[in-house]
Amino acid sequence: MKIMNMVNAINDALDIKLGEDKSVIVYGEDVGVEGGVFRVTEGLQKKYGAERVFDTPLAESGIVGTAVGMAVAGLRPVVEMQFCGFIYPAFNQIISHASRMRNRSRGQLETPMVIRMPYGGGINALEHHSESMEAIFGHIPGLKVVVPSTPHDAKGMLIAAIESNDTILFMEPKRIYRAIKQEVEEGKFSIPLGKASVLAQGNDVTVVAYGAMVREVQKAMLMAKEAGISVELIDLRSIYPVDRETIAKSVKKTGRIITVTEGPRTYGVGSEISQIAIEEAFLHLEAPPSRVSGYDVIVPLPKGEHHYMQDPYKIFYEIERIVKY
Amino acid sequence: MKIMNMVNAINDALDIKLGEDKSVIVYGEDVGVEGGVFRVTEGLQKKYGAERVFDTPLAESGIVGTAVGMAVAGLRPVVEMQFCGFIYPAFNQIISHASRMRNRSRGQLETPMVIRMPYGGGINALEHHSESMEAIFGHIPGLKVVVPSTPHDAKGMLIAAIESNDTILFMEPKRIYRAIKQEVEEGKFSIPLGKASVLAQGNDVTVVAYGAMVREVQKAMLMAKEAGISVELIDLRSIYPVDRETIAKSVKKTGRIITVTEGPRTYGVGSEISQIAIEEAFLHLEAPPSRVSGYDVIVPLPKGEHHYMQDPYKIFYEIERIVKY
Amino acid sequence: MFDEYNPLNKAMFRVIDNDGKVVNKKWMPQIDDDKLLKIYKDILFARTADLQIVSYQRQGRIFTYPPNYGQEAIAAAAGVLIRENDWLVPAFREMGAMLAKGVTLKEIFLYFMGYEDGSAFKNAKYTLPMSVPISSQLPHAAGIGYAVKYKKEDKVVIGFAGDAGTSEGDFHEALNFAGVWKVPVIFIIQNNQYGISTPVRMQTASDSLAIKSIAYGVKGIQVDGNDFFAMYKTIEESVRICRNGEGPVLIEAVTYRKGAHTTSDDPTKYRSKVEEEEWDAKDPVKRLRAYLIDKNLWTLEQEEKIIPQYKEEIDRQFTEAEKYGPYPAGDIFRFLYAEMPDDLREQQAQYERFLAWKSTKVK
Amino acid sequence: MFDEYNPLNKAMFRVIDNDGKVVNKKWMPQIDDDKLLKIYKDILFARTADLQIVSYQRQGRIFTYPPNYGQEAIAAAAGVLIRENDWLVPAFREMGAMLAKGVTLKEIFLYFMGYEDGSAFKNAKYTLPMSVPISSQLPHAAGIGYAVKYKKEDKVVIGFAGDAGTSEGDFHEALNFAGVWKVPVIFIIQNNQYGISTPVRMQTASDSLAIKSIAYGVKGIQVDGNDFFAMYKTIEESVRICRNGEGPVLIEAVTYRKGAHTTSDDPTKYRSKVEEEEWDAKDPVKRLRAYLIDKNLWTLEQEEKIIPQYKEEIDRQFTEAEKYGPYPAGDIFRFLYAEMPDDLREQQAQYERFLAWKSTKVK
Ligand SMILES: Cc1ncc(C[n+]2csc(CCOP(=O)(O)OP(=O)(O)O)c2C)c(N)n1
Ligand SMILES: Cc1ncc(C[n+]2csc(CCOP(=O)(O)OP(=O)(O)O)c2C)c(N)n1
Ligand SMILES: [Mg+2]
Ligand SMILES: [Mg+2]
Repeated sequence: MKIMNMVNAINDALDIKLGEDKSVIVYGEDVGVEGGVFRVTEGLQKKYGAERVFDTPLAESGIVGTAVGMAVAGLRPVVEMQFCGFIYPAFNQIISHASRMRNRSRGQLETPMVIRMPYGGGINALEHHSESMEAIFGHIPGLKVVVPSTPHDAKGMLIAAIESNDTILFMEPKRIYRAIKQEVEEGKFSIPLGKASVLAQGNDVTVVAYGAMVREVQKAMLMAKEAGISVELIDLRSIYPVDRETIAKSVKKTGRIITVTEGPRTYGVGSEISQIAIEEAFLHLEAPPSRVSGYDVIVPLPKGEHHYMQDPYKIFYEIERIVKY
Repeated sequence: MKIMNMVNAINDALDIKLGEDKSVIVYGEDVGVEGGVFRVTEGLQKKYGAERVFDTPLAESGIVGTAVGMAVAGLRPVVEMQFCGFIYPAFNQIISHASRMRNRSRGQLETPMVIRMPYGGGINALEHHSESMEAIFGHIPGLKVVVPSTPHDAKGMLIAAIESNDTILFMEPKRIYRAIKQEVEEGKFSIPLGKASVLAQGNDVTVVAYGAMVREVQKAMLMAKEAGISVELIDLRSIYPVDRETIAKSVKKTGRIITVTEGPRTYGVGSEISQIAIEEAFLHLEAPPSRVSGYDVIVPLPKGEHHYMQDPYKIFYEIERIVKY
Repeated sequence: MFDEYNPLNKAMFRVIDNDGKVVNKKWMPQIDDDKLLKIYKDILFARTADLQIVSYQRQGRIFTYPPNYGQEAIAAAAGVLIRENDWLVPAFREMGAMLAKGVTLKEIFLYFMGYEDGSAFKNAKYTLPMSVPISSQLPHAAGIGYAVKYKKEDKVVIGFAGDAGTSEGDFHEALNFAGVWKVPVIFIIQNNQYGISTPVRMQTASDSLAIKSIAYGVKGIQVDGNDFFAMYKTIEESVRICRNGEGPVLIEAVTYRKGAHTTSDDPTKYRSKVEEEEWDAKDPVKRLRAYLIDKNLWTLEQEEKIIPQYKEEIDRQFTEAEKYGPYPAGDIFRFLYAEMPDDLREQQAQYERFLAWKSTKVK
Repeated sequence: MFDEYNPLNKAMFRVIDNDGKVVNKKWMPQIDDDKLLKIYKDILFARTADLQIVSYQRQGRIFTYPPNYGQEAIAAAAGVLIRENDWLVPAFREMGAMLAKGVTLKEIFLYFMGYEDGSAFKNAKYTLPMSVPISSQLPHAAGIGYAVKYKKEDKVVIGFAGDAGTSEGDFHEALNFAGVWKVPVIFIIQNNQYGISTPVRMQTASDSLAIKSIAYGVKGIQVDGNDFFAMYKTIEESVRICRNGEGPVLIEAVTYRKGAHTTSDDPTKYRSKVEEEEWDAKDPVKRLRAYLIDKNLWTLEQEEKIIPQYKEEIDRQFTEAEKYGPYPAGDIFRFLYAEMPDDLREQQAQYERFLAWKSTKVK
């Protein structure tokens, strides 16, 4: 065991896979010499050489598009998008190829590739640096979208993502890149993608969250506890596929469910989780499945961001409302 | 009144706005000389000249990006994406600028522009020519997304879209471009964007649909009638914003709601409509809000497309299930 | 050759004239008579198949199809020179090259009949499916080029796009990455004068498409794409350059789409008879045929005899494809993921339950 | 000028040397002494402000900031030549041009303090906000150019991007559209040698960035961006070309980012002291100062006296900006749409209800 933050854990995962598998290639904007703007890839170019860990021209479609080519040709590219807000130029390559080549070729071709990117707000950033648009990626058939919420999960899930033969969008909650430190297993281990994890057992209400929101929910749970409310906390971990089973089991027990997300509300992740709850447990529901989310607005610049973000109070407010419903 | 199909009606709307407003500019791939691959812009270049109706280089980001510039500079560009499946190269311009310039500049700049595109399946097309990805566009703050289901609506809504100072994604259900003929008011009229319309009153279940799905629901309603089920049919018309009021009113009456869409299921439009129903009418619900949608797969090529599409039977199957729930 | 035909000099590389006479001995490629005859027959076969598909489409037996008619020399030359282990990254108008790689006519038929199975290419190694979103395949070619170089394989990559395809951002990014990475990729732009209805002069204000190579520091050349020998020589030389580690290369192959853009298109709306006739005179098959007849390697009689045989063979394969049978429901689900999500499996089960119910309603 | 400095000739256009001596009389622009002095003072002011912002950032008084340090001559020259009714389409490192257009320092401060209000530019006409997604602003410039041409306005558009920005598809599409449309747009690429940590030689294998103009059939030139006179002359000439209907123009302005990429960046990780010193010798302000001193238009004493005055003025505006006050909740909702959707209004109301509740919990 070793104390790590999420940046260390992701770096460790990359290091392990680069070390054991020559087909793993890490590239993107400033990931080489600089080690990434968040230092996630620090030291890897030095260790594995500029042929395996390198900087590219500033062109996201080019990065993802070439990764599709590399993957088809037998490599396992792990590419970085510098920020969530800069993945959009690559959207066509993601939706038209990275997520489809397998289906199109009836399984003859595969694209074992990972697109890593930091996402989410709360770091006082410039415009386009705080977005959480996981819902649109979750809607793309053929793609898997995952989000760790702890250093341990980040390491295990990234190793699983690199070893998967599917195309994985690996979203990193940059707000907690360094905010959480934890003991993380040394050496190689992997965490199966697609499975949620129940972080706290409770009876009154289920709260579903992921990424940086997990910690905010945990803070809200302290208030809830004081108010005598017992919360079951599910860390979704996988945006697509969604772990219906874990959600169903929990909501059948609690009869109430709230999803906490950072992205805009409408057509966001929250409504899908609610839909799953009503599909799986309609007759157990004692309150409407609900959501705490961003509003349908652009993430504000730092001075206004607190109006947009989910703080523990906002989460507790909704917990109380739903429990009293 | 004049008998028109949807292609005629859209052409008429463009003609009227080009005729009365010099700032309206129509462009895109093959919209000029050719009049568009679906002949929607036929005759307009001849009538208004190649300065106002013209072909561009094949580059969607360039098309939408230049439209942002034109709009900011006082024009009202109406650009065409040749198919739903080819809008993705423009995704960055849509999400980063077309939908944001107003907010970014605190209302000092506006982007009165319309992006038109045919969408949806059922026309035996090649890959990428049958997609319905409205949900991802509905999730973009600052954008409005609308879909007509009749020639009359298409004309009135497109005129409203061109006159709006917001950025509008105008999605045209190409499957019914020529399949429905209808009397359409001559001359200029407009239909307010953002309002759903109740196409049939009913008591047992609310069905929400839009675009080409409306007609499929109408067919299913004949089966429902035979089975003694009274369906209230809402044509959503606007994907964003969603007309919560109309949905709320209807579901409070019927206690049951089903959304029928063509796009992939997870994070699709259906779950949002369900969420609205539970937020607005939880205590009235007699069955779980439900959805008939595409599966989480790539729209199959023609020989497999019937496995994917919503046919009246699939809709009726769900109506019966929900009414018997 | 790339120096002599530097795109800045604005000279198009050609070897034979419109009558099949060699006008550029210096660069006439060395090809055995036998081999050349075989090539010609393959081109003839591809053209016959292409024309036949259009007529199948008219009969309602396949859906939309983008004809190769008039452009066959380009894909044919690539097809002859590409090796089994080289990579082919097609757009959608390169039948000759695909057949050469081992894609079967039947697969091509199946694809345009509406079966994804037609893109599985079970006999063609290192061949990507057709790519519909314009130029989006070019970054794949660059990425494959990186993999080839990284693995130190003795392979080249041939990637295709159309003239209008040079306007897309992905053309730019692919060429730029390939240039920076110095990968063994041959980018062939089939400049068939139109992107659907839009003439190439409305795509760009640059002097040529070949000249765009300068923006990426890569070798470029403009070639008469209707001159088989010029295409052959250019690709042969490009392959050599790539194997030498001096790639990538950008080839603008100047040609003409004699047919419609696709079977849904009507070219009379945007181009003139005069123009079409002008280009008829430059038809690639006609020119190669004239060369062969001149060299006494071929006769019109032979051609008249062989075409019906081809037609029969094509028809045989087509009818076989038509018997391919129904599309199993499971096939829309099973190929998306190496590890299929539970939820998708459940969606499939739901669909199967629905089908069972429906079968009780519809007889 | 564009002929003489055709990018194919690989000669960079410059007018003064590193010591401020005129080395290219032929192309020395005519600028009144008074005007020149005013220009120099504006550059000095902008540089002082820029350095000051970096120190405010160190004090935690603003968030991330991308310094202009070392590149000031480029935006300054554009600022002098752009007219009130011309359009400015900035990236994010063009403070001089923005100030010239009427953007206030206070707005710039507000923006980097985290208020969108800093992008409203209430006094600056025809000026777009800074654009963060690299090169995505260039298509806007082309589109504005179309509007200008369509409305037959006597205006030019000046659009900016960085060297790394030339790799994005949007650079390509914007230049290509502008070339086809022949619109009055001046694209200025500030080649400051790096995109964050990535040196320009890793962005592209082309001989220069200016040479990319050939791919679009537009005029192009490589200029010493640290030579104010060369930049002035180039833009002056470009404006003339554009007003003549002969645009667009692509200018590669060769410069160096003396500061960090942004205040979160540490350039020692990727570049050497030696390199930094080399470029110090070419500092644009130093060169213009040397020229002015040489011409007896300026003295070091004057400079020493004026800088503290500037600092004071900058600080005054900064402290004012710091008093800007809280960010009203309603502001996150109200500017998205001309017609605000009901649902969004309801979201705002929900938020206000929550705030009211919260105020009873948190004192
Ligand atoms: C991104 C994208 N936009 C639009 C289309 C629709 N489309 C199909 S082919 C075509 C023209 C392509 O022209 P060109 O690149 O010259 O190739 P050609 O068809 O002439 O072989 C267009 C616009 C598409 N397939 N992909
Ligand atoms: C589309 C996009 N990708 C990545 C980034 C992150 N980023 C911000 S500035 C920058 C480098 C830009 O370099 P250059 O274009 O040379 O401009 P400079 O910063 O040197 O002025 C990068 C990668 C971004 N802003 N937009
Ligand atoms: Mg073409
Ligand atoms: Mg730079």
